Amino acid sequence: MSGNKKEPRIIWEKLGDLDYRWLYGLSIILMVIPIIQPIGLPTQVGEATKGFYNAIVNLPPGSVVCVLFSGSAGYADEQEAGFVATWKVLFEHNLKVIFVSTAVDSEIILNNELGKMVNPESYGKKYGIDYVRLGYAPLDEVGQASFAQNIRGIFAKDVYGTPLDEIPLMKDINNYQKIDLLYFQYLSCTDIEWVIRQWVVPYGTKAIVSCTTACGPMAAPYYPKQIQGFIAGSGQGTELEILSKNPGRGAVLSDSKNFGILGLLLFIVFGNISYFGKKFGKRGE
Amino acid sequence: MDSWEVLGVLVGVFFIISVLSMLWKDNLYFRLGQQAILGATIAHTILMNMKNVLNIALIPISKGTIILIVPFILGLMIYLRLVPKYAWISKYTTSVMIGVGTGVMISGTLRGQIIDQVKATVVDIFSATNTYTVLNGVIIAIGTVTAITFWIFTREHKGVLGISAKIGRIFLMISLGANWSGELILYLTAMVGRLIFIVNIFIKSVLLGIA
Amino acid sequence: MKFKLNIVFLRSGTYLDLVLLIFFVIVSWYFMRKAVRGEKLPKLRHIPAIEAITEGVGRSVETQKPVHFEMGVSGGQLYSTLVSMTLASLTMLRHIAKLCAKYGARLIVHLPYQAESIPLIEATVREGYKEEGKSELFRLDDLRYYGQGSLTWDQGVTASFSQDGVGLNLAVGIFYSDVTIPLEMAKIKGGMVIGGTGRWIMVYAFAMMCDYVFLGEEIYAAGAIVSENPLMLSGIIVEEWGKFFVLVFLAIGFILAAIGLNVGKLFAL
Amino acid sequence: MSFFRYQLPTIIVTTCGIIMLLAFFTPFDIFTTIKANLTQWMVVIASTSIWLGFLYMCNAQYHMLKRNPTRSQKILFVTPFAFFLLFFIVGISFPKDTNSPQYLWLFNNIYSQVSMTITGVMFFTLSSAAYRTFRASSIDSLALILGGLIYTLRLIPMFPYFIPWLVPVGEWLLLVPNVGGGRGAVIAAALAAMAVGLRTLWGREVVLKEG
Repeated sequence: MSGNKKEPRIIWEKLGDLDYRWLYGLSIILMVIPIIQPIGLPTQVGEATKGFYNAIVNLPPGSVVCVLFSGSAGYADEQEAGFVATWKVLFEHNLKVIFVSTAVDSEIILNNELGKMVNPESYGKKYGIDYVRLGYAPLDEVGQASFAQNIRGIFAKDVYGTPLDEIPLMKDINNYQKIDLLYFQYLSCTDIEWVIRQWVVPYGTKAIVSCTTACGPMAAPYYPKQIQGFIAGSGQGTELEILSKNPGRGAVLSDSKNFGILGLLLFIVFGNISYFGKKFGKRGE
Repeated sequence: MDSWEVLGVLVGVFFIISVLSMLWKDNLYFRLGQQAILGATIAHTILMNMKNVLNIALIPISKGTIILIVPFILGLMIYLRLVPKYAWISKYTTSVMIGVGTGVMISGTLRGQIIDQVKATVVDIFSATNTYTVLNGVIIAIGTVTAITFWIFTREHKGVLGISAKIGRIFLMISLGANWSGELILYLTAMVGRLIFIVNIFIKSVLLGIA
Repeated sequence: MKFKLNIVFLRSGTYLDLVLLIFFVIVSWYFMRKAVRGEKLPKLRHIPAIEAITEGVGRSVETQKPVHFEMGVSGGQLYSTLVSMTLASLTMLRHIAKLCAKYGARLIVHLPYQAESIPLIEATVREGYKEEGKSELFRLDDLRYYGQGSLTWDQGVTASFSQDGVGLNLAVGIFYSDVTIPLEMAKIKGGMVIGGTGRWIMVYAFAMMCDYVFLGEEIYAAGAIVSENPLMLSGIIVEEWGKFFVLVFLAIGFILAAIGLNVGKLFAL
Repeated sequence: MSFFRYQLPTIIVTTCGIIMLLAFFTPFDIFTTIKANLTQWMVVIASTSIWLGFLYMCNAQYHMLKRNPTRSQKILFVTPFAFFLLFFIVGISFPKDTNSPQYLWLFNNIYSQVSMTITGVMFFTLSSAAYRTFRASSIDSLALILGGLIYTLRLIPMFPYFIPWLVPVGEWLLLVPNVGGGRGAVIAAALAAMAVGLRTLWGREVVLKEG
């Protein structure tokens, strides 16, 4: 009889003490299934994404948009859907775009994606007239403050070494006054305050931001009063893809995420069954 | 795909699997990948920083901004750490940095992390427009105050302080859970991204030749 | 109602900051003076993680595995708003170096990418060994550098765990997402894990992965406690007064708002 | 000698800190200019000192080989230097330096891939930590699970579609209790940082005292 009593307890203990590699393996398998066989679960477009999209499309043609880009190699999957869709929208709507990289990896990512994923030439855009790349500067809060006041103080030349005065697009632009919309992409959640403090509050510049999923909640309180819209992570990047009718890689990501989390949920249930099993098992003795 | 692209994919997959293999157990393949990345990253870091030195120090110095020679020399002084007899000289450099850092820290912290947070707590309640938002504001205020009391060190957590600290702990735990989930989803996306790369690019395009 | 104050030698919008700073300076001065005179300071609440560090070092000696110390891949920030955290983490490093010297455990320090902070870190470790009179135990090659970015740092630390084993893993400092891998790997490899950071957004990792945790601000208090220096301890009393001040400040804010003043503008002074 | 070794560094810390504070509090241009210069200096110093890390890496590698001179260790010893040279030489020898297609090939296929994989691996570490800790054993852990799971499910696209109330509840948890607890934590940490900062400016920070 005692054997019967002991047996369930061993199961409880096992359930709560499984090798983590089972969890890792199960998660990987679950993530791979939708990649091989896409399922196409539906996505709803949120308010903040609509605001983001409208802020761009409502600008009169020829308006100047400044893109402060801090893409990071480690977060490329999270960011790519969002910024690629945004750049496409920018070029589709005949806006003038100034690209600035604010993190070490960003310049390289910009170099890579602008041309491959989004090719300005295919939209009929010319470098120097419709868009310009200023290069990399570590624009933290202090940097952004001085950038807003005097662009040439930080970038005397563009990324190819041409002085800004010789670039048609940059001729009249040297500070916040000529920038109609600021698009800030950032990594650290509190960086959104830089835009609020250095652009929106002092100059009333219109701003949209994109960040990682984790930073979404920190951006939410600023919408719609201070910022016109925001995209948090690949989830909302997918929403923008749908909204702007530029399908990208966001959809597959969403499917695979749906499945990938299931393994963890199952294991958390295991853990709790084991915990309560042990607890009540002891009580029963 | 041209041959360079194919090679790129192969190299990428080699390193991705090397990193993932560390989850299975320690092995030579993982170590090899790790050592390769160590060299590559240090080279990348050095290249980016050398560019910085060139652009913001050496070129301006050569053009007449002589003052920038001071930080350049301060930077070189760091290397005296390697000479035991003069190691203390490197302290000058760190002293300048810590001095500047502390100044920046104090001026930034006062407003951003103390005054503004207190302000937001008050304003959240009194700028609220309906009962629901007022209630939310009150909950935030309770959370803030009780969480602060959790970090009181000079009194034992008993009585009113004990209850307050306990409530604070619950708020803090919810906050920790929420932070966990935000990051979890971010990492999940990254993992899915790599798997998409392996399945769609490596297996389908390179191995099976499907466009 | 409008609040307008014009003081010629002060930037507008910094008045409240100055009040707060002056308050801090006075309180700091008062308690530091008390500490220098050797007057008794209030007793501090118990933080379990501090004793756990000693226990962990003991365990490392028993199992003949090294102690690992991390301050974060970006933990050597000297000229940012996080400099205080770097200093707190150095205090902890000095403590662990002393303990390791005392009990004869090997200490491996995983350096942050900021090369400018290395002299300070090396000096701290050396000083810890020197204080215990065992300078000869210090090994320069146990300060390990990995370059910038969590990609190399996380792998490097994990490889160190595998190669040398891990008895105790102490992680105190400025952490971004880089910390989750070392904490979990140390745990999987059977080491004891203790740690904490002042960056609230990352505290969850410590709370979930550590055996003992310094929750948020506790790293500063712990740093002061382990230094056993009255001047450092007086800092905790200063914090405590700061908390009191903040609570009063909050109460005043509520009262002013309740009688109908525009608190948003008042706080912007 | 002792003055240069001990007192002068402290004086430098205090002076630099006070200058930064004056630049923050006073409207005089001179301090703002000094502050701007000092801030630029920091970047120069940091960039100049970057080779120091490389030297420490070499030292650690060398000793690792000396302690364990096996064949596999020899391969592991050579790998980082080989990759260092590869990145470094490619990074400086083509036109456009680190923006050359050759360097970008290396960067994208090695650096970026590993970087993203490491981010992905964090998903697994967070998962196993959650499996271990998400057990409803006390009110604290229940709060942790609640904060964690509800928001996680809200962020996964599928769940809000089937369970619509996840969206408002998830956002509420995040914007109300999370903000409350988080705000308390930020204020408390800021106060502690202030205490350390002032002690540093006062020249009383213990870790800065050694030589």
